[in-house]
Amino acid sequence: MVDLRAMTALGAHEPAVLTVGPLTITERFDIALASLAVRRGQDLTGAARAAGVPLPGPAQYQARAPYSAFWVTPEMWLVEAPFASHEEIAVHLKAAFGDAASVTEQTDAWVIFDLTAPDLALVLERLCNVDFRAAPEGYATRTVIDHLGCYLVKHGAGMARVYGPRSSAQSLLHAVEVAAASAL
Amino acid sequence: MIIHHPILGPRDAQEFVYLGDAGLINRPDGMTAGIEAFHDYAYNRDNPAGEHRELWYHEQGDRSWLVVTRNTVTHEIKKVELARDVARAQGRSK
Amino acid sequence: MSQSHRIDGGQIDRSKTLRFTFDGLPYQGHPGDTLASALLANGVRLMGRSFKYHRPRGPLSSGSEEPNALVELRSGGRQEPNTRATVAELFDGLAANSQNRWPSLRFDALAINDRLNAFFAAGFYYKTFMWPKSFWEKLYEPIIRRAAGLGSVSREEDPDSYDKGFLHCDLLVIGAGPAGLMAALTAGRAGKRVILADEDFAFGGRLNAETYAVGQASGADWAAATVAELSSMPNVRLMARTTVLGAFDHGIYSAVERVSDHLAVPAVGKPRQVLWRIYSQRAILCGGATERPIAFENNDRPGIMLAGSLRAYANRWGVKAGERVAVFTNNDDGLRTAADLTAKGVEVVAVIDSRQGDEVIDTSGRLGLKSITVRDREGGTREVRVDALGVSGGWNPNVNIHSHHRSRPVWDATIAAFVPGADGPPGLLVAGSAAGVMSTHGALRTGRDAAIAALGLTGRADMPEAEDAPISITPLWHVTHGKGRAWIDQQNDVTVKDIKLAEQENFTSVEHMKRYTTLGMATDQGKTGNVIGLAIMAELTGRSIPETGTTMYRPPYTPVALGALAGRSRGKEFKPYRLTPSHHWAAEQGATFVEVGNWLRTQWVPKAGETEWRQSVDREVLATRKSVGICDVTTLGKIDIQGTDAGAFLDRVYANTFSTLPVGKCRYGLMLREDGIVFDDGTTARMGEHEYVMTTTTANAVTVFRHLEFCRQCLWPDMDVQLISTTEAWAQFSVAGPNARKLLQKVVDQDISDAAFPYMGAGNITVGGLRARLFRISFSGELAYEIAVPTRYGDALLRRLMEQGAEFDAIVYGTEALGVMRIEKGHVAGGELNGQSTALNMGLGKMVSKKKDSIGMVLSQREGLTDPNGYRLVGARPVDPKGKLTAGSHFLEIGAAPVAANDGGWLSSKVYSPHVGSDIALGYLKGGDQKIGQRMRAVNLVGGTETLVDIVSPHFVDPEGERLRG
Amino acid sequence: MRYSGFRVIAEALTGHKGWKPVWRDPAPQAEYDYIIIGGGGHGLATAYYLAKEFGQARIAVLEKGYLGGGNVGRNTTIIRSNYLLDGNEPFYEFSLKLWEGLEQDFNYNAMVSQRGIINLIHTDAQRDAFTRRANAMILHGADAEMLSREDVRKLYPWLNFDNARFPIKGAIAQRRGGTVRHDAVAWGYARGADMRGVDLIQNCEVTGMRIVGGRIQGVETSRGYIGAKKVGVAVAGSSSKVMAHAGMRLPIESHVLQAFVSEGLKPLIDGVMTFGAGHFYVSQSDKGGLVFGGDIDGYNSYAQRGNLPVIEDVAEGGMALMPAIGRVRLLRTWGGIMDMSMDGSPIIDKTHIEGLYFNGGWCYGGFKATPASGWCFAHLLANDRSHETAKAYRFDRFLKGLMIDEKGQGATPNLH
Repeated sequence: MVDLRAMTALGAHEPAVLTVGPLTITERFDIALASLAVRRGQDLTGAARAAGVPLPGPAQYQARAPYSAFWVTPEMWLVEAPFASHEEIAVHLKAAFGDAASVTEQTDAWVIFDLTAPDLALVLERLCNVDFRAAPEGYATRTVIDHLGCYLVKHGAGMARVYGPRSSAQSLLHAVEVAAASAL
Repeated sequence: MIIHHPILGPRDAQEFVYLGDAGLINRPDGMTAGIEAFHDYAYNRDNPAGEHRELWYHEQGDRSWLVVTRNTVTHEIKKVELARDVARAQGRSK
Repeated sequence: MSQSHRIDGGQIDRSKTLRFTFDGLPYQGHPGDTLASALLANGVRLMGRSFKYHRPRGPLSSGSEEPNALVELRSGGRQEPNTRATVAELFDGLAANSQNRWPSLRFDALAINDRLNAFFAAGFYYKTFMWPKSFWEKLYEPIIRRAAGLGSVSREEDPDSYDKGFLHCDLLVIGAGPAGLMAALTAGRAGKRVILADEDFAFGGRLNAETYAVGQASGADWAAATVAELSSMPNVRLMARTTVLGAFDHGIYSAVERVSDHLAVPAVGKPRQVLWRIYSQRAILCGGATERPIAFENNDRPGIMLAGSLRAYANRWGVKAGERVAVFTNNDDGLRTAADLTAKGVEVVAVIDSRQGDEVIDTSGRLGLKSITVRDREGGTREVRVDALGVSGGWNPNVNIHSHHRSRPVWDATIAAFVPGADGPPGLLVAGSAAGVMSTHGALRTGRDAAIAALGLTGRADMPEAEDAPISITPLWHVTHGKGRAWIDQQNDVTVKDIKLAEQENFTSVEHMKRYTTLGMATDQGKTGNVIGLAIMAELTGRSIPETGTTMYRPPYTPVALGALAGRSRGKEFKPYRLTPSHHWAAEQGATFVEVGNWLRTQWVPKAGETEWRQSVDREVLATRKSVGICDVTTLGKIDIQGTDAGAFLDRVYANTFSTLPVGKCRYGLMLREDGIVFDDGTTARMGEHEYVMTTTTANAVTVFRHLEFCRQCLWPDMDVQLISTTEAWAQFSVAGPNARKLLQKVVDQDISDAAFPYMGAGNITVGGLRARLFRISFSGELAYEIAVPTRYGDALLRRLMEQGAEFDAIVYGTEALGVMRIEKGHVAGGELNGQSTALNMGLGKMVSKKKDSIGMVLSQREGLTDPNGYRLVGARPVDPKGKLTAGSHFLEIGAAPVAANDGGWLSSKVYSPHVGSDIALGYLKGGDQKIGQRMRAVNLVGGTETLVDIVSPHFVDPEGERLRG
Repeated sequence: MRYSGFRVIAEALTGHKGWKPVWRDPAPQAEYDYIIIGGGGHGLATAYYLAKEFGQARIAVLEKGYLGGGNVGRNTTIIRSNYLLDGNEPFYEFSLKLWEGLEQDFNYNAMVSQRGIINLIHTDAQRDAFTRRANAMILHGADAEMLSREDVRKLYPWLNFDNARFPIKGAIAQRRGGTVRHDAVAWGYARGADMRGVDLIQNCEVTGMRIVGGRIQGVETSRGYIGAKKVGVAVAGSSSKVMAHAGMRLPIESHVLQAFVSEGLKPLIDGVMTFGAGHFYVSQSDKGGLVFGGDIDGYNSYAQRGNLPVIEDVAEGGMALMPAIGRVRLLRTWGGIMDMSMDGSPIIDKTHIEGLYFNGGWCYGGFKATPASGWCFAHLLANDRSHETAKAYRFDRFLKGLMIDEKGQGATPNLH
């Protein structure tokens, strides 16, 4: 087993949980990520079904066990699974899809924050141009938060998961905290 | 501006990066075309005051290159296509 | 001072008293007051000085169109110049000062300009101050600059924060007067998402300033009831203190919400203002109308006001502007003012109606109105003692936002004003007086109908009864009797005479008139004066008003704080930080960091006793070349390229060939732009049959990825290639130096002997069971590897390497040492990859394969880019080892004069090389490849230094590359 | 009529009765020796120098709107000659020298004010690049200095020195740079040209070109056909539109550049300053407004208006550099059409059509070039040879690979 000690994107050894008024920011350090892209002329549906990997349509997130996924670009998804069981998520997916797909490890490319608040929309409207109120549950989109390209997935009126560039984790967190204090 | 992405619907143009005239799709073949052809391809533009087919890249979105038909006087957008579809329709392949 | 001019009624909360000061004197007002209404209530009329003549001025209006009553609000970092007293909401402890006057508001030395006004005619400065030549900067201009300007900036940082946000709705209603309220009510009741924004702190618009009824209630009460109903609707967002600034393309509107300007200081964590970007395919402009004055001699004295504002102060704020009041009007609306004031018990001593042939032809009172001179229809004149005069020249619809897409408003003779024209912003309708519909009934009706039309609603919402008086106006722009100055633009001191002079000098185009006289260029953007000016120009030129036309309306509708436009992006938050995996370790070591794009990289890591940065850098270089050094190179762009056509794809985007690269090897790649200039470089490894990992420079990571997507989607759409960035996914360290292999072997699980892992090898390995990648590449010229692990383990790997490297005295080196070693080795980087250089310039011409098509291959062969005497990369070394070099110096032949004709090239990068023992540099030299061994001068004219240099090969260490293959 | 302080006083005492029209409004004649299309700064300067310096006559300037209504009336008024490349620097230095004597030359106070320009430095790489530039400027006879962080602090102690994301490390300065009252430049040239018999014809749009056997005969206009021996086109953002009448495609795209002015303030900024870590440059007008700008919107446009992202980006740069302007208010924004060329440098050249000459591709640097552009274009029109300082501004430089790319961005106009 790996004997190197992991460090979170915020530079700690344990993921952060912070609150700003009614908003709770939970750093998710327990999610493994990989990109899954269709190779030309291939059809992944069979293998996906077999492996339990959802392949949702544009702007959608779909949860299954052990895999969940959201659409990022035509013929490409970001697939996530529990880190504990799938630290080697790319290996798992390669095994499942073989040469039909291109798979790339993405776990540490992102810092992931779960944002929860009764009226989360009031915070998000200060951060990005997503129409969070109108968006359906499971809406997944790329957006910009304070100059940072992020993915945002709506898990409910009061819950969103934000995937930001790992190296900018502190700047992203700061933006969320300031906006929350300002808005709530 | 708002660009109606063929897959994602209306998106703020701020999410996109602009390249220019969609003619940039029509790159000559370097093994057959010469400097003159590439010079015209790389440097000369119609630059119309009116309808303009142009390339936008959804960098802060789904990374699709789009061909947007936009009026350069009114900024009205008439049509938005995936650049890949346009390229294929123009006979580009590998 | 008591509130001597306070009268009954109004929408102020008399139960609370607010204390404030103006020019240091204490006054009192009530919640609901503006600074202007409170000062007027205290009998203060004089609030400012004009721009050019420094004429004493009081408020002309009661709204955001105010040209005169500008003050400096607050102090220190919060000092806010040019604040309109007419819209500044009163708060307890407010402190304001008058501006653009010296020594005091009552006695302003520069009022001398007013006496000398004959010399200050429009554009006089274009005709003089030209001699002697040198006097402009030295004498004339400094005087002008000191005299000009309005308020002042404290130069202290604004301590308040600003925020931004994004809103979405079905209907944006701009303005909450009768039309706006009715529009919002109609759409709100239909269940649509509505945003109702108004610049005022109280909704209702003119309803708050008028006395007539709407339905059974007073207009103000109807407004209050309507607001109550709207605020009960979850689908309606009411935004008071929110000015819509402009209409941008495709239903995007910008608005600023003044969250805290009515407070002494913002609450903790709360912003002063929020800039909103509102997305709405449908919007209704219900911005109302602005009354305009009539130009007559000395029509600018404190106490002379727009009639509707005089009425507003009485009805909304319970303030009488004077004890003895007169009204001068060319339309029925002016008569309302007389009626309302009389009803309030204010003495109205004269109503001068130009439609009866009566006119006001002059006034008196230096610091405030004392009397007016009236000329009656028979031509007789009389002086009337008054201390307030209401003037009404008619009302101009606020067409501004509707014209932000350059739509030209059209002239409506029935109301003698411009109304919104065709081709306004798509999706933007106009209702109420903004559309030229001046009655309350008309406003309610058009507001409702606009909402129905905009949203395609069915059925008619019911509507309260209200007055529907027709417009009766006979235009009068300026009074022709009287020889003195009649003001049009009160802030910039543009008078009728200036318009006449502009016409006389043939500045007759409305744009020429504006620019020559500065009409409408003041902080009010001519909201009250422009139409009068162009009407007079029309008169003078014999053109009609529509023929004369208007100038362009542009955002913002009213001036907006720059802080709000910047939002949170200021100070250290101007741009986000990117931190490397080794950041925390380096910070512990007291490393110095440097900004590289948004990255913060370790520049060097000082050791105890090192007092000067060069000591640290030299040590890092020598230690690496002697044993082993470690550098965080995570910032280099990494792009995962997969697919059955990945190799062919790389052959197209790189000038050299990659399809032939064996699996498990990497190769240096040179990427050109289509114009044949070098775009980027880096090593790309083949990790599998259909799997490559490309590295880019830190600076070009994003643009290279964008370019690859362009090639993939637009040029070769059927190639089987998939791309994704992995820059952040891997923590990557360079391990360089003679002991690099020994150190790494202690850390990795596989055999990495030269046989097992030769030069330019690449592969997946493990580190204590952890998946990792190893590349045997060198940027320093030493035996070197780059090892990568998942980012979360980067910090631990570095600590492991340092601990295992102790026996080799391993060190971490920063970007400075990295730069030194790459220059010693002659690798091109930022200074050479300048977007102006070809592969040939860099001595890499042979890398551009002509056997295959690749981006930039053809155009790189243009004659201008293949000149044998063109720039070539060379090394330069001072003849005297103690000699100093400066990057940016130019090469000159010995004895050549320092003129452009002799310019041989320049030093692109320079470092001190502890290895060579002197400064060394890379540079581009014309025909440089033939000049190796020559001596030249490296001249730094701007620094006044020059150094004799030997032109040498750019490879200062191990030119044969034995070390890195060792 | 000659302008002077004495004249101003005399007129003031006699009620300003004597001021004459600054230019006539002549009807177009049937034919001219020279027709200049475009009554902006460059066109008016061209006509002025053609008449004054090159002794030519029978000259007309055709303007589709009002004189000086293009970018000369819609810019941030900066003059400088701080260029890097051999193709550019001699030209811009020639222009700066012309600015220095302009007002006396055309007897109009355009308020040429050499209050200096500094470009701030935030990285070592920038310092190296600016040092190379400063040396190139000096080699070409221009003035340049390198300032330290402390030098900059002395000039503007209230800039963000202590809490900056990208700290100020110094600056390159050109003391002879500065600002000019932009409208007055157009009016001064117009007046000077009119006084020398040039017909300035407003509201006269060119709708076509008459070309026979590869030679220009004249132009069709909204006011009828006008014959000409030589036609010079100087229409900036409309270059592609007008040259299309001659069937030409240009290495040019038209883009919108927004600019901004704040409310009037007492003196705050003496010279011109550019931020090196964001898109922001600023000066303060004599009236007191901060005049500032940033990057172009970045998409082809003829709309003369821009959008929000650039407005916000510019404000962010301004606040990052000058934290004290948070409460200063933006008064007005505007947009001009820039003729963005493929290498960021202009074209002053003949065309393949005999008698048809082109001047354009000024990107957003056209204002400072106005005098030299006019002079060099007049030189080309009169002598059929390029002026010494404008030799590099040829059409065929792209075909030959002789680009003049100051920014190193290649054939991507919106990045120049």
